[in-house]
Amino acid sequence: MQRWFYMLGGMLVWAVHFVGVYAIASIGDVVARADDPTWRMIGLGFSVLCVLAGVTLFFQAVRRGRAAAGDEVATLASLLATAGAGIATIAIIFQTLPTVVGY
Amino acid sequence: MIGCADKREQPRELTGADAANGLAVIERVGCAACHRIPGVAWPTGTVGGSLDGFGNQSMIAGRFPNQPQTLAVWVRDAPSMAPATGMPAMPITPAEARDVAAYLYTLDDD
Amino acid sequence: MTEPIDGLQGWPPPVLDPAGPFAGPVNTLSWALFGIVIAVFVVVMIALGIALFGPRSWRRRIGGEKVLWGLGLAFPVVVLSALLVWGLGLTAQLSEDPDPSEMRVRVTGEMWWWRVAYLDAQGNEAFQDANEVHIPVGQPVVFELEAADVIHSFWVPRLGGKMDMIPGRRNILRLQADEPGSYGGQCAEYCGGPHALMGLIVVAHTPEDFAAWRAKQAAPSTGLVAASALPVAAGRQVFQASGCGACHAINGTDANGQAGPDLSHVGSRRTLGAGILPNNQGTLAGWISDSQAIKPGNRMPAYPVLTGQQLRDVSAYLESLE
Amino acid sequence: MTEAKSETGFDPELYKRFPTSGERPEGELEKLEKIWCGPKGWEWITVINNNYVGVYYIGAAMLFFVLAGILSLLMRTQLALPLNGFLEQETYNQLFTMHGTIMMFLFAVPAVEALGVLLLPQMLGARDLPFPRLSAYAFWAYLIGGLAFFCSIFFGLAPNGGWFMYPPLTSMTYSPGINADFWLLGIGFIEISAIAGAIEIIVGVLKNRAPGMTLDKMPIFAWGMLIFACMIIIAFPSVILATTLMELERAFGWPFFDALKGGDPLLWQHLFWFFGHPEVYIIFLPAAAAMSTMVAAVARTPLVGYRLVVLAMIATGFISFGVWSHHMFTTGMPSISIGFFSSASMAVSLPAGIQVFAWIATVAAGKMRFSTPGLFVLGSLTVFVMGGLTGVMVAMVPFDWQAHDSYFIVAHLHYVLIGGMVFPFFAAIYFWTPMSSSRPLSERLGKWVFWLMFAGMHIAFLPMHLTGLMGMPRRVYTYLPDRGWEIPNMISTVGAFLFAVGVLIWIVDMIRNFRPFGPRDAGNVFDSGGLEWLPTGLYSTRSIPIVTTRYPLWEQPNLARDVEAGRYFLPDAPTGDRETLVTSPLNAEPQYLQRIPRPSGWHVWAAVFTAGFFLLLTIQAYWASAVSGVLAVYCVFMWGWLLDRPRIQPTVDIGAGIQVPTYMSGPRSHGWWAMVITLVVAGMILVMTAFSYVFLWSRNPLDWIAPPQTGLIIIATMYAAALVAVRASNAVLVADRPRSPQLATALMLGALALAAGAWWIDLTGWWATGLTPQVSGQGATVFYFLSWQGFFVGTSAIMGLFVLLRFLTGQVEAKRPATFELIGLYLAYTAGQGLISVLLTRLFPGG
Repeated sequence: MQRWFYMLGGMLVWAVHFVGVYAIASIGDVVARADDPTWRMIGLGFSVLCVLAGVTLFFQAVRRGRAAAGDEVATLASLLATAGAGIATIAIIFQTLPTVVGY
Repeated sequence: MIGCADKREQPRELTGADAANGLAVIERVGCAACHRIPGVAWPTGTVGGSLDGFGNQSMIAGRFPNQPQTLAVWVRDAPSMAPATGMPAMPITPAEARDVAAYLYTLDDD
Repeated sequence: MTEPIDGLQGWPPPVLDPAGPFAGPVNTLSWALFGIVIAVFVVVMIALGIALFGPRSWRRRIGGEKVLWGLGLAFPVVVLSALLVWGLGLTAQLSEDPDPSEMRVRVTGEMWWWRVAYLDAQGNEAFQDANEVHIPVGQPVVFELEAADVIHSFWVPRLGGKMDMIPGRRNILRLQADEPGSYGGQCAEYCGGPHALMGLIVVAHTPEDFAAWRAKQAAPSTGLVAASALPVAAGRQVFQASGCGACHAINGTDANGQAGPDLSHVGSRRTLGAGILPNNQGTLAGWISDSQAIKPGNRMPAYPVLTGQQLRDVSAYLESLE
Repeated sequence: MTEAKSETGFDPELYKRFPTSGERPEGELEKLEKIWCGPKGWEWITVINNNYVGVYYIGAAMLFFVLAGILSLLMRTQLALPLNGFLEQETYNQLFTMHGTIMMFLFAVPAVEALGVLLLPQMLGARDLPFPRLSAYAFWAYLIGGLAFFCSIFFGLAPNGGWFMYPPLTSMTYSPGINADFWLLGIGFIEISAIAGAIEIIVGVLKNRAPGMTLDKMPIFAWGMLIFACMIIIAFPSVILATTLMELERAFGWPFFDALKGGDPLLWQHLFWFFGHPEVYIIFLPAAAAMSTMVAAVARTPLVGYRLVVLAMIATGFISFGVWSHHMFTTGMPSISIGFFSSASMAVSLPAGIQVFAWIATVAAGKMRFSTPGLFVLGSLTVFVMGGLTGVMVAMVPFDWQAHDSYFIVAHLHYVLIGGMVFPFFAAIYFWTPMSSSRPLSERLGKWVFWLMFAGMHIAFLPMHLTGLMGMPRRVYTYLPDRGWEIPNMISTVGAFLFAVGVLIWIVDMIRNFRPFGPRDAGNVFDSGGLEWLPTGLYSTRSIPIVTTRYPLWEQPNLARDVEAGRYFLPDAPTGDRETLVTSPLNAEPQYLQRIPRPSGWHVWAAVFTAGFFLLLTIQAYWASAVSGVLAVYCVFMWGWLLDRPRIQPTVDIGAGIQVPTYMSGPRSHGWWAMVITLVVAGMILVMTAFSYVFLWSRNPLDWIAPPQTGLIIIATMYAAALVAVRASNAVLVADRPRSPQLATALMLGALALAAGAWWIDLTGWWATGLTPQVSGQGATVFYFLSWQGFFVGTSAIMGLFVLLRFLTGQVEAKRPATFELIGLYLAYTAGQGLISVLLTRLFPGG
């Protein structure tokens, strides 16, 4: 299980972020407006946290990738973890744009 | 009977009338809202009956001899000829009426 | 190609032939997108071509993982980021909140026609019309979009994007026409039965003409006043006797039905049956006597009972309501 | 996480004993053949061997492909001319609904699943998939249900609401006929068979790989199928819920989607598209994985960037769940929320880019052969890229406001689906048919098929982009003249017929290929590197090889010879029964020997009665359907009864003196995995229900009434107690004391009683508040929670009966706790689910 979490870490962060920003905007829409400044700032803050998490995972995976040389499954896992965290971070940044662009 | 006689004696031609333009007029004013008219895909109205094979009919609305001049008047202002008809006067010029008539005469069964 | 009765002309493609500030930027975006995607496609095809037929040295160059990182990942990231920023900015700009001073029209999607209500400054219905929306040029108009039965979608491509009409919701769409003229559209969300025959026209006037038109529409039709002439008066009788007023309203008479389109000024409309038939006494008569043959499934029953005379009278009466 | 070389304690040194030397004993092969003998006479119905079921499955899927294609030809004929009278309006509306539904649900998903069932065992070096009867059941349910669904069109009873069936158009008010119910019926079957297939595939890929086939050496196709199956597990529950809610609204007036009563039509759109968009990738991923396999084979070189491609598929699997609302850009959602989905739609094309360039790089690294599969691979690459690019266009919100629901979208989705699934699938058929029928398809005809389909495809769909920009909405049965729509529509029609000719030629070729006579000795036609090209019999490979590379046939010399000589694992059948090797998920180290069930009628009858149940329900023959339902349950019951068989010798020799157990329970066993996955499905349904509940609340919070004031504590405690009792029951059984069976059974039944009681108190509590399902969105969702929980209590009760009977027949023993464990898992989940729903419905939004 642990190994799977390691491999999918970045993607899981992405999922958390997606659900998070969507939920935050929706709550904002119920109590005020979806793009109400306060709620937008909350969403932005949350996004920043997720980006940081993604970056952290990325570098952690890079480090472990070096150690993993030899064991092929570990190498695969590290590549999935590294590139996964990378792509996830890009996707998270994409999904942060709506909270900042156009206001 | 008269109709038949006429049919034999004078061919149904309207000098200078343009059947093609007649069809355009028919589509523009929407005659098909009441009549099934070959060459008009839609609508296919039911009220006024089908004009399929109209060229061979001896009567207009079963009442008037089917002659070019008569028809040209009828398509434009039917009520003036038959006060009880359901067919209203249509917003077309006499020239357009002649074209329409010309088109209707192209509708033969054979 | 002759001018289609509802003004929805296929060429030039209405999406790429904008007539107002809510369509213009989208048109620009569209062309940019065409350019970009075609460019990208060409790049991919060239890469594939080299991979297939290129000289060995070139093939070796793209035959490794580097190309996945470069062309496969980095290149798209750059292009998409740029596009995304543009798209999001434009989205926000086009969906800005309307200014309270802007004119409001409430359009309700019904199976299978459009109820149009013009709102006064207080937001109350001033008067109703159907299947045609008249607007003044040069100013944004706010469309309050609602649905009476199922989901419909309001789309006038030359003026802007589409917006769904959803039961239980009121969606806001702002459109503006820069030039007088008629702009066609059609219901875009499948709404069952004759969804294909649910057309719509937006007619843009100069502000002066629009003011005049609005004044005229708000009042009972002049046709009524002058309704002493024989066929018209008789037609009015037929209209009442046949109970048309149960579904249709005519301002200035006791006909006040709300189920069907308001007929107060039906004579002045460009089309019948929601943008599908030219509007004249003949087509009116045809529609009244058997609309089912023209638009299968529509909610108006056929009236075969009317005699020719009655049919002509009632159509003359309605035609007179300008 | 450990970097240890071994995952299970199995010593990799043992692999060095293979290939064994010396001759295998006489009659061993004959014994194997006898055990795995093919069907005789009527047995072809009860057959479960994937070599047969897989072929049936693909055949059925292609049948639906052709049928739906014929419908599209009728539609294209109608649209060839403006105001054409070829089809009635109502007929046309039914046709496009059927075309979309059949293509998506009865062709695409089953087709790729079929490919998995047919290929995976061979590719993984397994004798068969772990639950062969389940695949067979899924197939029969799908075939019977699908055909019944299709026949509705001959009676004018076919659904007419479009393949995504938006309410309120599909509500009882606007679709009073049973047409819409037929749609729900058709979907019901594909839901069942898709989930069943997914379970089969996940467990098969993770547990039934040949020894040594680590995650890093797994065939790329297996990776694709694994991710595909996981996506089904996450996505399908949403549509299961949606269809159930719609049927509840139609049948009993629970107003989930009725805006007048506190429902919301958009709830349907959210639920449907949360399934519906991932669906596109669900069918794309296996096809893409097949592409990756075939590209490598036809270019005669290993796939470039194997690990990156795996990553790309995983990333697609995740991100595709963040794009569902890009079908809803015009519903008036707040622009910021729209933005999230627009961004995700952009992000999801990143992995696609990696995929495409991996294929191009592979082609460059090797030397392409322009065989028919090669052509289809290249064709689909081209078409898919075009579809992907228009996908980027419609991901741009302002452009989508114009393109949405126009013919531009029709063009886009056909490019994506034909390029992303249909062409790869045809490539796969041309590529793997020789493996299955030992006879290659005709290259000459194949080239015709490809070029006709390729040309027809572009001629039909390229103009549609323009037609859409010209203002033509989709789903119109006709259009007015004078709009210039005539020309592009006529061209599209011509293209559609060209495409059809291509398919026709393909059909001829297939008939030629499966003719019962003539030579059958194709061998490894495309000289591919995968295990599926080893010489096989109905028992799959003679012995199960050790895999040391990604392309064993290319890189492991003499593999075929040694495998056929039985020099690897399991050259015989030590338990004298159908068996396969179960290995560990990461490193594929041998764990135990799984005994695979033999053919039997129960699963077929179960399928028949399941189908009968839904069908009769649809035509409102309630009593008959109830009977059929009971019979279905009985068949499943009997089927389950035969599974947990007494264990014979505890361990057996699987070759070279390596001993493994013949029985396994707990997290290592395949049954445990299957149950857990099933419960994940149930859990997802619970999550989506919670979403619906909160969503409807957010629509009009003020109309919601306060929950029952009392009972929460007692209900919660009872559910908690049930959880404890279940754990205790399992513990007691494995403790293996004299009275263990009695005590364990008692505890299990006690847990059942507690859960049932808690549910009853909850139900009556709500009833007392005067809230009924029909009055409001709150009532509908709350009572849906209760019904869903009731369903679990009911099934638990059936299992309770099962447990009791096992006990009375003395089949409850510590030596084989599997059945008990699985039922325990199920009961525990039931209690947990009850706990969650009672807390949610009573504490949120609260008084």
